Amino acid sequence: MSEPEKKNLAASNDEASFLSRRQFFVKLGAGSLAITGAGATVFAVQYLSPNVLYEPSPIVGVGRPEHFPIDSVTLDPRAAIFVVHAQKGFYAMSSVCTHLGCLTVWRQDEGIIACPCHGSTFRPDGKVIGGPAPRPLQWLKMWIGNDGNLMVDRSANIASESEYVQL
Amino acid sequence: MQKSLAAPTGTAIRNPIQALARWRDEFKEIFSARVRERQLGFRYTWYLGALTLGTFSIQLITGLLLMLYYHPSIPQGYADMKDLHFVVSSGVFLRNLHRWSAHAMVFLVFAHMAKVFYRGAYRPPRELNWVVGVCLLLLTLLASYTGYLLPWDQLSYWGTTVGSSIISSTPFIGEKLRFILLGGHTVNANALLRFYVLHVVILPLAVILLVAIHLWRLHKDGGMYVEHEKNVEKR
Amino acid sequence: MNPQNVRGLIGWVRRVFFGDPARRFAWVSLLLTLSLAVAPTKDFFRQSRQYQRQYSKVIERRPDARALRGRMVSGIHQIWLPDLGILDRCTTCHLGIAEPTLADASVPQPFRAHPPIPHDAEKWGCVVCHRGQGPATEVAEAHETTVAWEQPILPVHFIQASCGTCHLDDLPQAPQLDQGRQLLARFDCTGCHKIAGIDRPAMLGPDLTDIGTKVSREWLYKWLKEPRTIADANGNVTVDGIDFGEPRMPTFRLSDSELQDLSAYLSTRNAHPIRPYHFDPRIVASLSKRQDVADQGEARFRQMFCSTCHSLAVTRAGETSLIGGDIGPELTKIGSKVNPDWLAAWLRNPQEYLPHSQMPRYEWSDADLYEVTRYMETKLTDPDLLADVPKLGSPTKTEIEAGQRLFVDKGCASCHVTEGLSPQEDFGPDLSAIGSRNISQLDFGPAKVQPTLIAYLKSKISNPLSVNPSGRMPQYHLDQASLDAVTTALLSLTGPPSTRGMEKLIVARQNPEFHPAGEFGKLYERYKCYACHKFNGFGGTLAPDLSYEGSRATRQWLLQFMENPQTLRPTLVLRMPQFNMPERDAAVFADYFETAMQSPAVDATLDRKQFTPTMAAAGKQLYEKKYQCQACHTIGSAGGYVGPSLGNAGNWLTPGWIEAWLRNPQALVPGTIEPRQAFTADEIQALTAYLLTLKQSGPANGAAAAPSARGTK
Amino acid sequence: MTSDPKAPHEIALPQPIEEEKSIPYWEMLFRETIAIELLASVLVWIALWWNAPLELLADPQQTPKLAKAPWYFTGLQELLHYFPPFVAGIILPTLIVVALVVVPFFNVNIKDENLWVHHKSQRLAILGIVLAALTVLLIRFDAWDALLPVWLIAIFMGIAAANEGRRDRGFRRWLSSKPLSFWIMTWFLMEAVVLTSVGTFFRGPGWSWIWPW
Repeated sequence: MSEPEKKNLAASNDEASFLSRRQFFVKLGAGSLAITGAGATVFAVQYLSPNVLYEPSPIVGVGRPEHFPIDSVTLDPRAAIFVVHAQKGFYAMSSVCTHLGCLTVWRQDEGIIACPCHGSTFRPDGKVIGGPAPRPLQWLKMWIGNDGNLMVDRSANIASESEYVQL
Repeated sequence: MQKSLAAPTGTAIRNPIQALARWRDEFKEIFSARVRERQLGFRYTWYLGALTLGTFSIQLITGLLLMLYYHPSIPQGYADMKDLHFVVSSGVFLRNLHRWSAHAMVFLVFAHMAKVFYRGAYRPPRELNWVVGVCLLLLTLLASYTGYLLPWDQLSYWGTTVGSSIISSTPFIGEKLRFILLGGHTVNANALLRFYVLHVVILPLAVILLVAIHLWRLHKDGGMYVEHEKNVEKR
Repeated sequence: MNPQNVRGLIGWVRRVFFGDPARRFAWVSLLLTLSLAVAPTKDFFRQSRQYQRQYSKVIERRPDARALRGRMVSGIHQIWLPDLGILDRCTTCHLGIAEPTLADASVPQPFRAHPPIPHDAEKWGCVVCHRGQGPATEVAEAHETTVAWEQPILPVHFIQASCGTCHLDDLPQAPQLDQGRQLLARFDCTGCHKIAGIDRPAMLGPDLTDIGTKVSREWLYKWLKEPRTIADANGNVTVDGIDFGEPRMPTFRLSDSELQDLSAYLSTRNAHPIRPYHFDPRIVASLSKRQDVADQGEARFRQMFCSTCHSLAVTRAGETSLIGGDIGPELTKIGSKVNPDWLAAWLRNPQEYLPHSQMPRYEWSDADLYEVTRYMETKLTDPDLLADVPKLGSPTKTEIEAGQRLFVDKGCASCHVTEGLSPQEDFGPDLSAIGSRNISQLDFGPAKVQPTLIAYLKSKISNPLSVNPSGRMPQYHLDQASLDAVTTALLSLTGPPSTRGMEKLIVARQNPEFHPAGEFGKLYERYKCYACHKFNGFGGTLAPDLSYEGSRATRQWLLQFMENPQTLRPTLVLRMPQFNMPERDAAVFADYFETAMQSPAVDATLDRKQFTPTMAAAGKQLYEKKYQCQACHTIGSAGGYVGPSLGNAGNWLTPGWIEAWLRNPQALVPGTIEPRQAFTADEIQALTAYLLTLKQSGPANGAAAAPSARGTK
Repeated sequence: MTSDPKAPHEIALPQPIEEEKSIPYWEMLFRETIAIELLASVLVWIALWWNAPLELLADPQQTPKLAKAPWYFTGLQELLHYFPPFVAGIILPTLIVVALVVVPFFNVNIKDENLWVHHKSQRLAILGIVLAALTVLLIRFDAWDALLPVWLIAIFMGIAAANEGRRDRGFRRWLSSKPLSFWIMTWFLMEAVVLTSVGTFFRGPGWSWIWPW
C-alpha cells in the first residue's frame, strides 16, 4: 500500500495495529461474502430440484390379457413397453434400448426386436442377438389388477425370466 | 499503485499471468485510477446509481432462477405462480425478492434521475450520458410493466389491459401499435408470449447494453460529477 | 442512564461497527450473509412441514406405529389429474386419510382417516368433492374463503353439491341434492333463469289466455296479493306433519295500484270462452231438490280418490293441516274461486281449457258430475276469502294497458302464457355456473351476511331484496331444509366442464320423455298415467314404476284393477283414482302392458302347472318360519304393512315375476326396500309355489274396501 | 458533444484542485459494494416478511371493481381520469420524455443562472400568464389535485422573486438562487409525486375518491 493511501485512511496513532485490524475486517467481510456465495449455491441447488413432478404415473394398465394371443410380442408405444405372451406366461419388457436409449420396435416377419438407431437386435425374451447393446432389454414388474387388466410398473425392474404372469 | 505486471498495451501477451494482469489493467480503465474523495461523499450521489445497478443485478439473478419454473402460457403461467408459492423450495422468497426489487429499481431510477438533475450532472460533456439515462429509465419502466403481466392473475391482466389501451389512443397508428404489441386485439396468449420475450430477453439485453455505455461514458467524462469551483463558491 | 453514557455508547457502537470503511464492509457483509442464511427458514417453517413433523409424533403413539411410519411419505404429496385439470396436494398435510386405523375421533385433524365413500380418494383426490384450492400447501390458502380464491372449501353440510357436478342423474345417496333439484323444477326457477340440467318445460304455470272466464277480478286481486289461501302465521302449510312448502306461485310484493292494474288485465283475458256444460235437465231437476246432494258429491269425491292429487284443509283440535296430494292445487276454497259454469266444463274435459293440464279426463255420469260440482260449489267455500278486497268495478282501458305492461315487467310472462305475449327466456340471470361463482363477482348489496357464496345464495333465496333492494325476483317461502336443499342444488351448478376429460365423467340425466303412440298413447295422455307412474324412466314417482308391468301382473288382474282400482297397500293415503274406466280402455292397457312392458329378467314361459302342492307346503314353511315374511306383508288380515299385501298374489303376480323378484328384487325395481335374501334355487321355487296358491275369491273384495278408506286415514 | 475523449476533463475540471483528498478507485467500489449489500439485506428482509400479491386467475369476462395499473403508472392513470386519452396517454408522456431528453441541450440549463436576476418584471408577467392558463385549464378538466403543485411552485417562485437582490440567508436565499430549469423540474416531480400518490392511495372502485385509512 502506498504512502498517500495510508495518510488518507489514517485515523489511528498506531499504524501497524490499525492495518492489521483493517485487514482482519476486510477478510471478515470477504469471508462473509464467500460464505454467502457458497450458501447461495446450495440454495440454488435446492431450488432447482423440483418437489413435485408432472410426470405420468409409472404404473400403467396395458389392457386385458385376452387381447394378447399366445406367442405374441406387442409394443405399447404410449408406455414404451413390450407385452409378451410366451408359452410360460405373460411378461413385460422396457422397449428402451440398453445402448443409448432409443425406442426399439418389434419386427414381426423376422421375429426379433430391433433398435433403429445403432442396429442392436434382441430376442423376444430380451437377450441381445447383435449390435452394440451391452445388456438385454429390462424386464418390468407385471401383475393382474383388480379390474382384470394387466398392470405394469415401469419403475420396478426385475431380473430377466424371473417372473411370468399366469392367468 | 502497484506496478503493472502486464505487458504494455500493444505488445504480445506471453503467458497467462500477463493475460490476467492485462485484464486487470483494462478493468481498472473503466474507473478513474484515483477518485477524489469529495466525489464519493454520500450527500453527492446517495449511491443511487450503484444501488440501481445493484437492484438490476438482483433482478437478473432472481429472474434467471424464476424462468426455470415459468411457462409463458395460459393458464399454466398462473399455475406456475402457485407452484412457486406452495411447492418450490424458496420459490416464494425468490418471487418476492424479484417483485420488491423491481419496485425498488423503478423508484431508484427515478431518484437517480432527480439527483443527477439537481446536481447539474447533465452538463456538457455529459449530455449523451443523460440521454442514455433517460432511455434506461424508459427501459426500466417497460421491463417492469412487461413483467407485471406474467403471473396472469386478475391484477396483472387488467393492469396490462388498462396500460395497453393507452397506446391505442395514439392518432392514426394507435390501434396498429397496440395490435403489434399484444399480437392481437385483446390481452391474450400471444400478448403473454410477447411480454415474456420482451421481459426476459430483449429488455434485459438492452438494459445491459445501455448500462455498459452509461458506465463507459461516466468514466470517459471524468468519473462522477463534481461541481465547478466557481459554482460552489457562488452558493 | 444519563445522556452522557448514552452518547458514549452510541459513539462506541459507531466506532466499532462503522469506524472505517473496512469495518463497515465487514459488518454489512456479515449482515447480508445472515439475512440470506435466514431466507431458507421461510421454507423450513412452511405449515406442511410442521404438520408432517406433528404427524410423525402422533403415529409414534399408535400401536401400529411401525406400519404407519413405513407408509408415510414425507415431502409434498401430489395427485395430478390432468384430465380434470385438478392438482391436489391435500394429502401433504392430511396424511392419515387412507389409514383405516386412524379413523377414531382421538386422532387429531388433519390426520384422521376419511369415512368410507364410493370413490377412491387416492384416485380422485379431495378437491373434486370438497373444493378448496388443491395446489395450496397452507391451511388458510387451502381452506378459507378470501377474495383471492377460485373455490372456497365446501362446508360438509352442502357436500352433496359436489356429487351433482358430475351426476346429473337422480342420486339416491344424495337426498339433499335431489330435493333441491326437485324444488328448482317445482318452483319453475327455469321460468326466469337458465339452469343447466333442468330443461325449461313447455308450460310452467297455468295458461292465462282465458283466465277471465274462470275466476273473478276480485279473486285475482286477492291471489296476486298473497298467493296462498291456507297458511299458518308463518305462511307455511303442513300436510300430515310434512312441510308442504307453499304454492308454486311466489309473492310478488305488488302495490295496491299494481294489483288493480294486473287484476284488470287478467280478468279481461277470455279469448276462447269455455262452452258451459248443459246437464240433462231431468237429472238436475231430480237431484236439485234433494237435501243431501252435496253430501253425495262429497262421498263421490272421496270414492274417486281426488285427494291423491288434491288436498283439502282440515282443522282438527285447532290445528289446520292439509290432507291429500300435491300434484294438483289444493281445493279447500275452490268454490269461492271459480265460476260454476267453468267448473263443470273443466271437470268433464280439463284439456279443453288447459291443453297441458296433468288432470286426467274422467268418465262422468251426469249425476256424479252434478253432485260433485254442487259439493265443491257449496261446501268448499270461504265467505271471508275476498272480504279484504276493495271494490274493483269493471276494468278501465288504462288499467288493462298498465296491467299488461306489469305482466311483462314483473316476469309473469316467463311462466304464464297469455295471448299475444311470449315468454322471455333470459328474464333472470343465467345460473348455469352459479355454484362456481367467486365472491368477488357477487354484489352483496346491503345484506349483512358473511362474504361467502353460500351465505349469498341463502340470503338471496330467502329474501331476494336483502342483496338487491330493486331486484325483480319474487318472494318464496322456504323452510330451512328446503333452503339448504335449493342452495345445494345451486352449488352443484358449476358450469360446463372445463376439460374434455371432465366431459367423460358426466353421468347424464336419464329421463327420455315417453309418449307412446297409437290407441294406448291416447289413453295414456287422457288418464295422465305418467303424472304418478314411471314408464321407461319417464314419469312421476308417486305410484309404482310400470315399465315391467306386463311381466308382473296377470292380464285378468290388470283388467279388474283398471276398472276398479283396489289398493295393495292399505296404509297409504294416496291411491289410484277411480277413473270409471270403460272395459274397452282397460283392455287396451292390458294389451299394451302384455306386449310392450316386459322385463328381460323375467322368464315369461314359466308355467303355473310346474309348481306342485308339495312345493307350496314347503314354501309356506319358509314364508312363515324361516324367513318370517309376515313381518312386512299381510295375507288376509295378519301381517305387517311395510310391503304390499300378498293375499291375492296368486291372482295378481305371474310366476316368472315372483321367481325373478325373489332372486334379486333390486334388479327388477331399483331402489326397492325389499331385502335381497340368499334364497337357494329350491327355496325360490317353493316360495313361488306357495305365493301362487294365495288367492282371494271374487272381484268384489277390492271394491268394498275402497269407499271405506275415504281418502284419509 | 465533443468527440475528443480528453476534452471533457478540461471542461468539467478546468484546474486540478491540489488540496482535495483522493482515494484509489477500488475504495470507491468498496463503498458502493457496502451500499448495495445494505440494500440487498433490506430487500431480503422485505421479501421474507411480505409476499408478492397474487390474485385470481385472469378472467377476461370479469373486470375487478378496481383495475389499477402498476404504481409508477397510476399518475398517468390519474391524468387519464381527467383528460382525453390522447392528451394524457400520448401527448403528455411524449412531452415529458422530450423535455427530459433536451435538458442538457438548453443554454438556460447549462448557465444555471438565477431566474430573477434579469428581466424580473417581464418574467413575472410570463409566470402570471402561465399560471393563469394552467389554472384555467386544470379547473376546466376538474383536475384539482394536479392544481396543487402548480400553485405551490408559483408561491415559492414568488417568494424567490421577492427576495432577489436582498442579502437574506438560509432557505430564502437558497430559493432565490434557483434557475428556471430547477423550477420546472421541481414542478414536474411534484406533479408526479402528487398524482401517483393520489392514484395509488386515494382512488377506489370506479376511480372514485376514497380515504386510505
